[in-house]
Amino acid sequence: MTITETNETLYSMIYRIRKFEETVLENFPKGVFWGTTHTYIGQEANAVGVLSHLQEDDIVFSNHRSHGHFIAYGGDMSTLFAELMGKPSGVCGGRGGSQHLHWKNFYSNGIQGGIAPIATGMALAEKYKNTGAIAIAFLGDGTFGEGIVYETLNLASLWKAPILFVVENNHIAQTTPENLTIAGKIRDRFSSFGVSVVEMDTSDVLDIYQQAGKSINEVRENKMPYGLVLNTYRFGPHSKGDDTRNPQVLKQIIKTRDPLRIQAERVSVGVRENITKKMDDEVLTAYKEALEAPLFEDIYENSSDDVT
Amino acid sequence: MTITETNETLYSMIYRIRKFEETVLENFPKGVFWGTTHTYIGQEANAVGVLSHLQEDDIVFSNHRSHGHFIAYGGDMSTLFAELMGKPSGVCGGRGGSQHLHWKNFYSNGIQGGIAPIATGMALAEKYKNTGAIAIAFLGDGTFGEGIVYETLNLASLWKAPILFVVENNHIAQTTPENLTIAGKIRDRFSSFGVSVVEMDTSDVLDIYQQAGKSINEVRENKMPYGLVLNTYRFGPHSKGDDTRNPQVLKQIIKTRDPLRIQAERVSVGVRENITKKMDDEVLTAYKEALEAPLFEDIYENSSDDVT
Amino acid sequence: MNTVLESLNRALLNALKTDERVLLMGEDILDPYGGSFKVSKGLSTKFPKRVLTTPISEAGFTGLAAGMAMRGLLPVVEIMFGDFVTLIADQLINHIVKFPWMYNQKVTVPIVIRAPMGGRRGYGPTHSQTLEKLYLGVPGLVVLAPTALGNPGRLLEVAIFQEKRPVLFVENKLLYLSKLFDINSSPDYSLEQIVLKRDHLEKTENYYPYPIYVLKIADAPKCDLTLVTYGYMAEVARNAMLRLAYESEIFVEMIVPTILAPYQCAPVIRSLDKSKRLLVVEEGTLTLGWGAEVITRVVEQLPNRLRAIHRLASKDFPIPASGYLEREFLPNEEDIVAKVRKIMKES
Amino acid sequence: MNTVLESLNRALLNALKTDERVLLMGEDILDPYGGSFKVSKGLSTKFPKRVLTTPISEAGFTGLAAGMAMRGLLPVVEIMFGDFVTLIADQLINHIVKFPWMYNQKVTVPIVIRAPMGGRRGYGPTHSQTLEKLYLGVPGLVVLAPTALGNPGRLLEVAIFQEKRPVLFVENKLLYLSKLFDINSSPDYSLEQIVLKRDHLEKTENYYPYPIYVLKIADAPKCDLTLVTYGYMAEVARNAMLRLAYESEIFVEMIVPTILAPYQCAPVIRSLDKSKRLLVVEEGTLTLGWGAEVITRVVEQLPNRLRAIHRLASKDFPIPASGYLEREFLPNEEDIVAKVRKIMKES
Ligand SMILES: Cc1ncc(C[n+]2csc(CCOP(=O)(O)OP(=O)(O)O)c2C)c(N)n1
Ligand SMILES: Cc1ncc(C[n+]2csc(CCOP(=O)(O)OP(=O)(O)O)c2C)c(N)n1
Ligand SMILES: [Mg+2]
Ligand SMILES: [Mg+2]
Repeated sequence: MTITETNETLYSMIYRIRKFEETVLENFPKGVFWGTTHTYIGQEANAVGVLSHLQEDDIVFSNHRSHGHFIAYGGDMSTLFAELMGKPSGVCGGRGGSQHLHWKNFYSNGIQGGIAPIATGMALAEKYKNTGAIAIAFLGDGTFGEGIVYETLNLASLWKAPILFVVENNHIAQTTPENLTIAGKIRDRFSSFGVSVVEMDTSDVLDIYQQAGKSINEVRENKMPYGLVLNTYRFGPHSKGDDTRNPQVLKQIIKTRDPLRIQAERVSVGVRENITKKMDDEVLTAYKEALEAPLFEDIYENSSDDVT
Repeated sequence: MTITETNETLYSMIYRIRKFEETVLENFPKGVFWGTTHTYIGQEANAVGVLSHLQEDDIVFSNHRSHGHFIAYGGDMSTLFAELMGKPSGVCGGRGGSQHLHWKNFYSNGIQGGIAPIATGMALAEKYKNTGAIAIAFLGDGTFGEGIVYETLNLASLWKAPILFVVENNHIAQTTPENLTIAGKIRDRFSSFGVSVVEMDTSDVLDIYQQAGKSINEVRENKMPYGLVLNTYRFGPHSKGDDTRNPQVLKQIIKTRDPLRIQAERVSVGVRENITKKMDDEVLTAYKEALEAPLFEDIYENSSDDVT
Repeated sequence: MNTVLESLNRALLNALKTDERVLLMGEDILDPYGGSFKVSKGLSTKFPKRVLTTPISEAGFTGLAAGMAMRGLLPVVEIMFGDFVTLIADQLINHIVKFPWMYNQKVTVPIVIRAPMGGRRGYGPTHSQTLEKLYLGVPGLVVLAPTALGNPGRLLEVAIFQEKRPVLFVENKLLYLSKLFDINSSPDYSLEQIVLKRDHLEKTENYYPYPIYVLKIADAPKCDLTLVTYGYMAEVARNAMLRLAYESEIFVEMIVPTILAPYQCAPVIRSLDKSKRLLVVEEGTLTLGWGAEVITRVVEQLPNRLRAIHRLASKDFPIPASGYLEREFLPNEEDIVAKVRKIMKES
Repeated sequence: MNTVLESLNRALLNALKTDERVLLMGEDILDPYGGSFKVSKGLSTKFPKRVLTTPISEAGFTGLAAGMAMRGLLPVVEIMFGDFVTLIADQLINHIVKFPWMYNQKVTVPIVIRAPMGGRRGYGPTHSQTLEKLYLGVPGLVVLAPTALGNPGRLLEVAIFQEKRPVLFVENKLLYLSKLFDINSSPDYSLEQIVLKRDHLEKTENYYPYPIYVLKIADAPKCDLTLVTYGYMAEVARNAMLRLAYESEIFVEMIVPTILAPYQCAPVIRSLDKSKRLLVVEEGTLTLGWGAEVITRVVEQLPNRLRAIHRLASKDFPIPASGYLEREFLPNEEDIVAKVRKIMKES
């Protein structure tokens, strides 16, 4: 890929995720979706920058804020919409919902921290099988409250699991700011288990793309765990309408740290317009397709036996 | 206390614990004790050095290897023997056994790591009540595999709990050497949570006594958590007859790292003989007292209702 | 006081007000958010030092609260979603409930652990469970569940101030919004409140402060079936009772304990004397749920005197996110009505 | 093969030998120690790369093994003492058992978690429990328990190689030393082995590979009582049966499943047809133990046809360290004999 192509691809991926999430938030009040959702707006550069380096067999383990990871992994938006709608055509047939996805080598679960050892075990299995595949696990800052994360860092380090732990430190956990949940530094917690870690504070996808490329290479070559701490910002509410942060401060952050705007500058206006149009279309089409897909009600008539 | 007195006191405490544990191991094969036991031989300088600084209301939370801690805390040997014998006169009326003790402000439990948050909560309660009391928790190296330890370090640091975490790193967990259970350094794990830590590698009780005095003072004055990592050696088996280490290497270690021998050099031969005699007597008397105390069988005749 | 939520919120406020030893702890419980389900709303503003928002460390802060409880404080812990009580299993089972007994009754651990359980909100497999059954057989633990038939806030205050044993206080997400039942404006029903004697093992007090409610159709001419349930399912079953009475002239007597464990089955046995038919309804998954022990205790005493013994519970599967599937998997009003009709037909 | 321990040890050896996907994991399982109860003895010497000693991180290595299982390996995890299964509750309940179903059957998690349970060794409150009851009602989990009446090693191999669902494999510390039962040298008994059809929900195979054993007194003239139990308690009950027959002419039929959950109660119901008296015996604490669900399933089908329904289990307390107290709290041979005599007298 040329630099221009790379820039355009990165831009379109960010745009795609942004548009997907906006569509989710926009339509939630209409009652088309079930349960709740955690959108990725503001953090797109992380998923896009990191997951652009994936190889076919690589594993991704995501958390509650998984849409961006799923789409950047290459997941189909229509089945994701359908999953949020609780439809049979959803990624997991409507069983999982927003937080519980699985497709190909992508997995997510809604329990903070618990995914860490699972992803590490997967990485070790691939190493054992000699497939060359590695694993990537996404963890939020708040999730570093959970003890299982440290059991995992210890095990991953001792047993040299080929896994990249990507920390998306958006400085908040639900409504709780980082200073009330993290003593010391997340970075140091990696080193204290003998795991090398790089920390970045950027919303520039190109920076992340480049560093992630290096980190993933290291994991692949050295077959060892690494950490990548990405300081980032969540632009929207934790789930829906539950943002307790100062809107002024948030506005200021969005001004300087919007990954979409930052990457837009690297793409010519014309191409940008094309991308925008194309992505808008794709998202809309996916949404409509999901909306029109049959409901469980259409399939089963008062029979619960077949469901299980 | 004069320096001589201090030295004599420290020596007699070490001797006392040593003698107690030897009596346990010696008599175990006779079938007088129940269950299992984890003796403290070789590590006596830790308990003695640290707990000599306790004030009346201070809290001690110990683990499976608790006899030394209990005796250094001031616990009665006869009731401890009785507890190991499963007698009504035991520390916990025979309910707890070796790993589950409570007397005054001393507590222990046999689940690795789980005591850490409890001890921290106790420390915080005392701070909240403004009693000036602090807590001391003993943890082994192997116990740093447990995630709860890290949840606790984070909470203790965030909420400024007045607690001293004493790590007795004897470089082995049951039969597993440190290098198979600890990635990185235990010391760094404290710092990564913003908890100041001091590490020592000595079996000299005076060194430990002095550093522990400082550490405990810091906890008391600054009302914050601190760590004290004591590198040490377990001379005997993990519990009974399950030592898989190279006896030659162990012998060499015992030669250079015996806290009893090290401290003996600071006590005149005459005094030492007195102490030895006195402690031998005390331990033997305690053992006999426990042995002669009534059994449950003597108290209840086929009635289980009263037991509960 | 209008809803269960308001009643609980007010009880916490009251507890904080009346006793300095009371502390609240949990994730995201500070104002303005006030906790995921708003049970703590307004409290941190009034008591900033005693309402502590925690890192995401369920085991850690539960253990920490237990330590506080052992040193004279009265901590109330919130587990944000009841699904996460799995994370406190070791603290609860191998530490908290063991301490009093194994330390020869020399300590108490007066902790209250609140946990919002339940589905019907489409939150999916890890945020919709009713997991208290994991803990109902744990010796030394008291498990309570408020009901809109009684006074949820009062129950919580009793748990905080009167109960010396550790308490798991099970709330239900949909119950939060239920209106407190008012017998005066509900002429269709008659309500009885039973207070039981303690069993002989606990010698200190004579009565359990945990009432058991018996709801009947007013002036019911007979008693066809004894329905035992708790929490939010009692709200669902209450509607089913009415339909059964009006549509099918089937008269159900509903027993709703506020204490789930230790089990108290005397009122159930009393009611079965008349009805001879038992149906236990719960939102948790069927196998080895609360109802299994209720039924077992009943039949140990009445091995051959009942005409029908049944359970209605969630299917033995994870709880799906999809609304349609979730409705299929959890017991609802229609299921209760159908089940009772079927029982009446067959027995 | 002589003891249960040897049988299990040999099965692990065989599993490692025959399939490269098999990995063992647990605390202190390397030679020369070979694990706290020696089930792994000799294995790490032969398969140093596939027998992994772990840090003290029960949740961590169980999750890790689950990840391996999801990617094609066949990990067998040892929880050093079954008491520590509390620490894996979240991995088991909110991760491992949920994955297959919530991911729409696109994954399997063929993990086997071995856990030595049980008391009578004076280890005290945190090292003597029988905690499988916590997990018997967890959807998606298979709970197995070997019995000396059958082939423990074979059961373990089936769990490793044939069972696609996650398995909790419950061992008992005293059972390890029990000799495998040999009907040829036990003329007092007659033994039947039942293999059940799978229920309709699981379509892939037709039979559960988990036999249920029925032990009777040879040539018993009648069947007075059906005793249902598993694991080590079956050894204890086997002796009680003999005493009851010889001393009191009471003939007990004992049913011993190797699968505890999902529950399979058909053989129990069949036996009750004759005996009309049911006693469930288990070492776990009484309330909401395995037996509660057995009894419930039985009486749902036979609400009024039994003369007696009883349980014998540990007292609802922590397990004391003291030998005397422990004996008082756990069910033993004498308790079974006395209980059965009492039941026979009263019903
Ligand atoms: C074990 C557990 N505890 C609590 C929650 C509820 N919860 C969901 S997301 C969240 C905040 C997570 O914060 P962070 O890890 O920083 O990720 P972010 O939401 O900021 O992306 C919380 C508390 C959970 N899902 N799992
Ligand atoms: C949660 C838990 N897992 C495992 C054990 C079994 N066990 C008891 S002591 C021990 C080793 C502890 O090692 P360490 O912490 O280094 O203390 P040491 O024995 O060396 O004093 C183990 C594995 C336990 N008691 N609790
Ligand atoms: Mg965050
Ligand atoms: Mg050690």
